Amino acid sequence: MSENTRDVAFRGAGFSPKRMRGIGAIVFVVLILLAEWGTQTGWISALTLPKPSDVLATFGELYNTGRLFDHLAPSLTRLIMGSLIGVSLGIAVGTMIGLFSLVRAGLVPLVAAIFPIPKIALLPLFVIWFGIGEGSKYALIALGTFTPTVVATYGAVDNVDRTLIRMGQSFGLSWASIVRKIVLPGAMPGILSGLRISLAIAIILLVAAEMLGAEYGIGAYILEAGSLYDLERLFAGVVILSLLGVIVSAGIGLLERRLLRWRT
Amino acid sequence: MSENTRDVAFRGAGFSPKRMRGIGAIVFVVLILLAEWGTQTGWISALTLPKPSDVLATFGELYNTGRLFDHLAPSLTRLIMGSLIGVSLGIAVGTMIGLFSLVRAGLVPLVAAIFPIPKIALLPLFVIWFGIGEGSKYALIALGTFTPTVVATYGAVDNVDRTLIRMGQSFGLSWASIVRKIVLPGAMPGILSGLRISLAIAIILLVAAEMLGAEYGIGAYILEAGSLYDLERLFAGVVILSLLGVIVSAGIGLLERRLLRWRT
Amino acid sequence: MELRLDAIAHSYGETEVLRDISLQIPDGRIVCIVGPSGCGKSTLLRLMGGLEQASTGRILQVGDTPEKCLNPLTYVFQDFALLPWRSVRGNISLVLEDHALPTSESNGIITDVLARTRLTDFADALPKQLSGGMKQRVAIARALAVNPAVMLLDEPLSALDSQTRELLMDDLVQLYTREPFTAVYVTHNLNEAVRLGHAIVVLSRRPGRIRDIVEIPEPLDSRHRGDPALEARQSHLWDLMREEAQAADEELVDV
Amino acid sequence: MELRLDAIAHSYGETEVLRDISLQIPDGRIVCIVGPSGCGKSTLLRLMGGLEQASTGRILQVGDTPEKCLNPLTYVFQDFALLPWRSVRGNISLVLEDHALPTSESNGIITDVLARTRLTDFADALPKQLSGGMKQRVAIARALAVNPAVMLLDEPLSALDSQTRELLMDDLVQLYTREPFTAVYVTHNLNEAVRLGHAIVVLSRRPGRIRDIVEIPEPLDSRHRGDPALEARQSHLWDLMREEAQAADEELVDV
Amino acid sequence: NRKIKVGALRFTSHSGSFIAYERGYFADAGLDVEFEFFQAAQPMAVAVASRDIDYAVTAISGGLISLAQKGAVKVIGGALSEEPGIDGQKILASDAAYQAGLTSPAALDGKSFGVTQAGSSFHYMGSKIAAAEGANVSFKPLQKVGAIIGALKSGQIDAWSIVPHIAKPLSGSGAVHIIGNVADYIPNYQVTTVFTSANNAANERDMTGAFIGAFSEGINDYAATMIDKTGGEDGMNDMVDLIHKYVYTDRPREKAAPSIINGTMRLNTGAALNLASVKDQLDWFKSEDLVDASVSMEDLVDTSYVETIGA
Ligand SMILES: Nc1ncnc2c1ncn2[C@@H]1O[C@H](COP(=O)(O)OP(=O)(O)OP(=O)(O)O)[C@@H](O)[C@H]1O
Ligand SMILES: Nc1ncnc2c1ncn2[C@@H]1O[C@H](COP(=O)(O)OP(=O)(O)OP(=O)(O)O)[C@@H](O)[C@H]1O
Ligand SMILES: [Mg+2]
Ligand SMILES: [Mg+2]
Repeated sequence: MSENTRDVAFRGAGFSPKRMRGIGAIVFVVLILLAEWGTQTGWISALTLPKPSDVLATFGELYNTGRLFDHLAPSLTRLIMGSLIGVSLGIAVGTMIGLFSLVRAGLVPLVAAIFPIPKIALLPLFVIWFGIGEGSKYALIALGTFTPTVVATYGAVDNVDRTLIRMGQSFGLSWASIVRKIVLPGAMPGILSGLRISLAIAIILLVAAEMLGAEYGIGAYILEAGSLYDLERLFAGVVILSLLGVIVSAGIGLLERRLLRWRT
Repeated sequence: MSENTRDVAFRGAGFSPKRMRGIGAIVFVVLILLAEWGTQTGWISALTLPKPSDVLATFGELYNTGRLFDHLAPSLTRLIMGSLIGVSLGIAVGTMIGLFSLVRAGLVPLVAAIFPIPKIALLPLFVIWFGIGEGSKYALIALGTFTPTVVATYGAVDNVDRTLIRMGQSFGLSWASIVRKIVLPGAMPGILSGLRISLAIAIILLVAAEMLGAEYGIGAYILEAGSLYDLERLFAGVVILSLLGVIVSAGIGLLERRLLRWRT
Repeated sequence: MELRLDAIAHSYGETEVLRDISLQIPDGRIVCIVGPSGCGKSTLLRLMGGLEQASTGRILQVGDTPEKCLNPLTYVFQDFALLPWRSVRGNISLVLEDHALPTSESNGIITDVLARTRLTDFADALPKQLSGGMKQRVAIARALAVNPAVMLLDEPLSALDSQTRELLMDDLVQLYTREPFTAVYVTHNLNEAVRLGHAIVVLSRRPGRIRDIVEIPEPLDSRHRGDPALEARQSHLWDLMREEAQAADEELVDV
Repeated sequence: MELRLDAIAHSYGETEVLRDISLQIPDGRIVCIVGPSGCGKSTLLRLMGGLEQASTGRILQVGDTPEKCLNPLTYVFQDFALLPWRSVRGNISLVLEDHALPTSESNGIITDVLARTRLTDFADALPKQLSGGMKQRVAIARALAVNPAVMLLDEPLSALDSQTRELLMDDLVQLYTREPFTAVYVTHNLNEAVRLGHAIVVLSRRPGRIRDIVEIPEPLDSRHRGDPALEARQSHLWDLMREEAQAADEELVDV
Repeated sequence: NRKIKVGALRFTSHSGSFIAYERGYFADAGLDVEFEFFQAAQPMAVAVASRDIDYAVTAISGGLISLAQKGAVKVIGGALSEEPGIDGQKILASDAAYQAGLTSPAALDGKSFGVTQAGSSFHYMGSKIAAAEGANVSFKPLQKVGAIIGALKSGQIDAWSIVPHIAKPLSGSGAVHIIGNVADYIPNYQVTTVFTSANNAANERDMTGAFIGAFSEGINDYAATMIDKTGGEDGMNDMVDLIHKYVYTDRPREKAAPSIINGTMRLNTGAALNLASVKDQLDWFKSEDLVDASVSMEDLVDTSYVETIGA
């Protein structure tokens, strides 16, 4: 055995994402500065992008005149009411589908057929069905959040650990107890991650909903800005929606951390 | 010990969904018959719902005059081109995010901010950026499919079993081999189920895309029907989109069964 | 109470899993069931507890259930089957809640079973904070809480590492010694079988039939690790099963 | 080739996992490492194979690697780590593909290792079709394919049922007897340790330190189930560890 | 007083209702009016059909005719008209097309023309102009006025037609050129009409009559002040103030005034309805297969409320 001695080489690097704070913010700042510089120098035409500083100014004006809240309040109400209806119906129907084979056989194809229907296509009908008031806006957002919630919920119910259910049965727990104490809490993680998608869809549908004769609302504001080709306001509105989306998503993250503390 | 003898009672029933074929079809038929009866008797007004038989007639006419294909062909092209661009870019970016911490830190917040922006709000901009030709339609569908694909892809890469990667490293496999032979195949199930969502979104966005100066296309057909309040055509168009969605979803199911035969 | 299996057979569709099983589980004794993988041990246990219905044959419970028995046939599962969102105490109270006991009584039961399984200090821990051995102790405490007539244990120690398994075997022996219970104990592990079983039922490969029943007269608390008599029995059992275990291992799974 | 560990210590952030480990893995011998849960056994093995870097201390490989050795330090993992989308053959060829061997040579290697692990008939099966024991045999075949200088086995039999474990222990002994290899074998199972180890390193609870090294001079192929001498050693080891195992089991996990 | 809902767009062309409301004509007629504002004309027709609103003013579109055929709505009067001598809707060309020779509608052949939707008033105008010039024009549905403006400015469509208060500022920027007047092609074009639900028209004759009466008073005031300038500068300023409460509310008075004044067009006295123009529009919709061929003028119009002209 020749004395041929080496250190063992390290080969386990990489493939483990590390958190790097601040990079995200830097990317945003750089993009915005680039846009500012481009629009200032005319390298980006005024038709293509508004000046970020102008968007900020518009935003400031919106805030100072109090019109921000005139627009935010009805939009948030619509968002909350619509998704409350859609999500709660969706969870109810999804749970039924998860629990009863008959309901599953009857409704799953129906939901699958409704899912890919673009809700904007139905706007004229919604006016007739639900009027031009808040009803049709709630209905549109509710319909949009209903189908993904149903799909997420019954998937979550299907994924509840069968051995836990079997355990419940083996201890003679009643059907209602099993559903309430085992199935629903077990489905909660799946339902919450479905909620994340549903609420993102709700925000997207807000604009469509406010096509239906809304005077106030972020969607209406964006639509008006779009029809006037007022890019500053358009972007201000889009930024608001985007922030709304980020906030909602963070909110669900918080909810998950609270409700699902039991998860490893 | 008194001779108190009983059979052990069965208590393991339920909670295992059974397939019931045909119920779905029955539900559809019943709903359609109900609508037909309601509209025929006037119990449902002509403003609320078209007669299903009239919708069928419209559909037949569309087929017989060959206009069905005039509308389907451009729509399918847009769907395919747009989602091809969006999905392939999305998989590329998603994989990069999954592999490189720096890319992740820089792009994840950006994607999170873009995700909730309603694409319809950006229509006026898309006209400027990509013109009213096919470009803007591809771009809209591409943007709509891009973000969910990115999110699904990097989630899938994150979920690739780390012990498999560690195994690859322990056998001294090159970085490229690990990515190509372990990470990408391992991420495939997640990517495919993301594709399911992306393509559903693509179909939904078709209508929005064809708002932009499209003369032909299912979306354009639906929009025209909507603006003329021609419910028969509106429903015929919606049924086509819904079928398209079901077909695409079945296609992905097939793809999954083929590509993921190795899954238990 | 004792259990009697009378000419039990069971199939899943085309797959015959169990064939002509007649067996008696006497009161106050632990019957171990061993057999190669996939021979139907878990299925047999599910049949005994009423979680599944046998294709043919009858399963009878003979005699009275003990006083205050809330669930005569009670399982302990291989993967613990604890609700991850409930604390140790909550997991135990789960099986009492449907019985409308006075709060003081159910609290008394919980305190008692926690003490018997030495879990008192962990009453408020969540399952994710516990090691595998502790989790199984919680599952055992939960089973004791309903004061079962017969315990049905499906490889209760298989998910544990061998050191913890050793510790839990001692715990089970101790529990039995203090207050004998009736149990059916399914396992792959011959060492567990000879340490814990009054009788060991050896099943053949699928379709499972009874190949042999080995009685071990020594009382549980006088059996020890490395006792040559036990070792001899274990080797005998292994000789009985070795070939079938190998064949079972090399079978391709149809998926 | 042999491995030398020189005053190894390792911490994850605040958690000190290993402390002052100096150890030698002699050529051609199997060294078992036992210790209570969470004491750092797997970490130590990862350090030896270069998958992780020790906080302090050095790990040296001394001497030449055998001829045609493609990967001197090769792992066998507890959970097999087979690519589920590749057949048995594909899983083995995976580790050869990066080495640009002529096709005939790599085919030769694959055929050889499949034969040595008695898997020839299963070359085209997918992992999902195989039982746990078969999967681990594939993983062993894959490790043999690169002709390692040192095999690093992390509880290779822990995921298997005890009957299959018994069968695979025999297989490992047979492989070693035909062609001795160098190995570090981490396990919880004292029975495995006394059956397969030339030396058994006993670690303390976390932070893991070496408590004792037990040498077993009997050649592997003359050790048998239930051999009283082995049983005595096993009981000795268990006495060494029992308390610590219990303490480790009762530790709450911080999550 | 009877409560009714009136649909309106925040356009100068809807001033008739605003004036009638502000000056109390509705209240005098026993109507308690509540305005419901819309972003586009199309949903207003549907809202009338769904009985969410009682009366509205908008252009005749395919959707309106379709709803009339289903027995849901009726046209009961006229509002905005093209009138020779008053600045009316303009025909626009993009700068690129203009430079390439589209300097008059005569050069429209082979060009693209922006419309919001098939069956919109833009579609009607473009089609009539093209027919008059014998040109073959492709129509690009772009849904929103904003999208059309964007497309026109960037030269992606060649031509469009629009009311003067939008056309003039656009041409001022140089990106777009005015190449003609709609009135030259469609004389006496009845641009917008007053309509209500068929039920109101048939069964609520008193209320509908009262509405039309008060509405025409508002229109008359508007025409007198803004077109015939009977009130002089002051009258006009008062009127602009009144209208500014509803239109361009987000701009200061000074900036809004020119737009309001520029937007002045003829609103028919007494809400008279130009039946000839309506019939021409209906026939065009039928000929384009946008509406069912069986729709009749009787389905669409109830002539019992206002004076009809042109027939
Ligand atoms: N619900 C089921 N449907 C169809 N086949 C089943 C079902 N449950 C079990 N089987 C099949 O029945 C056979 C026996 O299963 P069972 O789980 O009872 O075996 P086992 O002896 O417990 O095996 P192991 O030792 O692996 O736990 C197996 O071949 C299994 O594939
Ligand atoms: N990547 C890591 N980051 C932080 N802590 C870790 C990491 N890996 C392991 N640990 C901690 O280090 C300690 C030792 O872990 P290790 O897996 O080496 O123990 P082990 O002896 O193999 O345990 P077991 O017997 O359960 O396999 C444990 O407390 C574990 O929680
Ligand atoms: Mg089993
Ligand atoms: Mg370990």
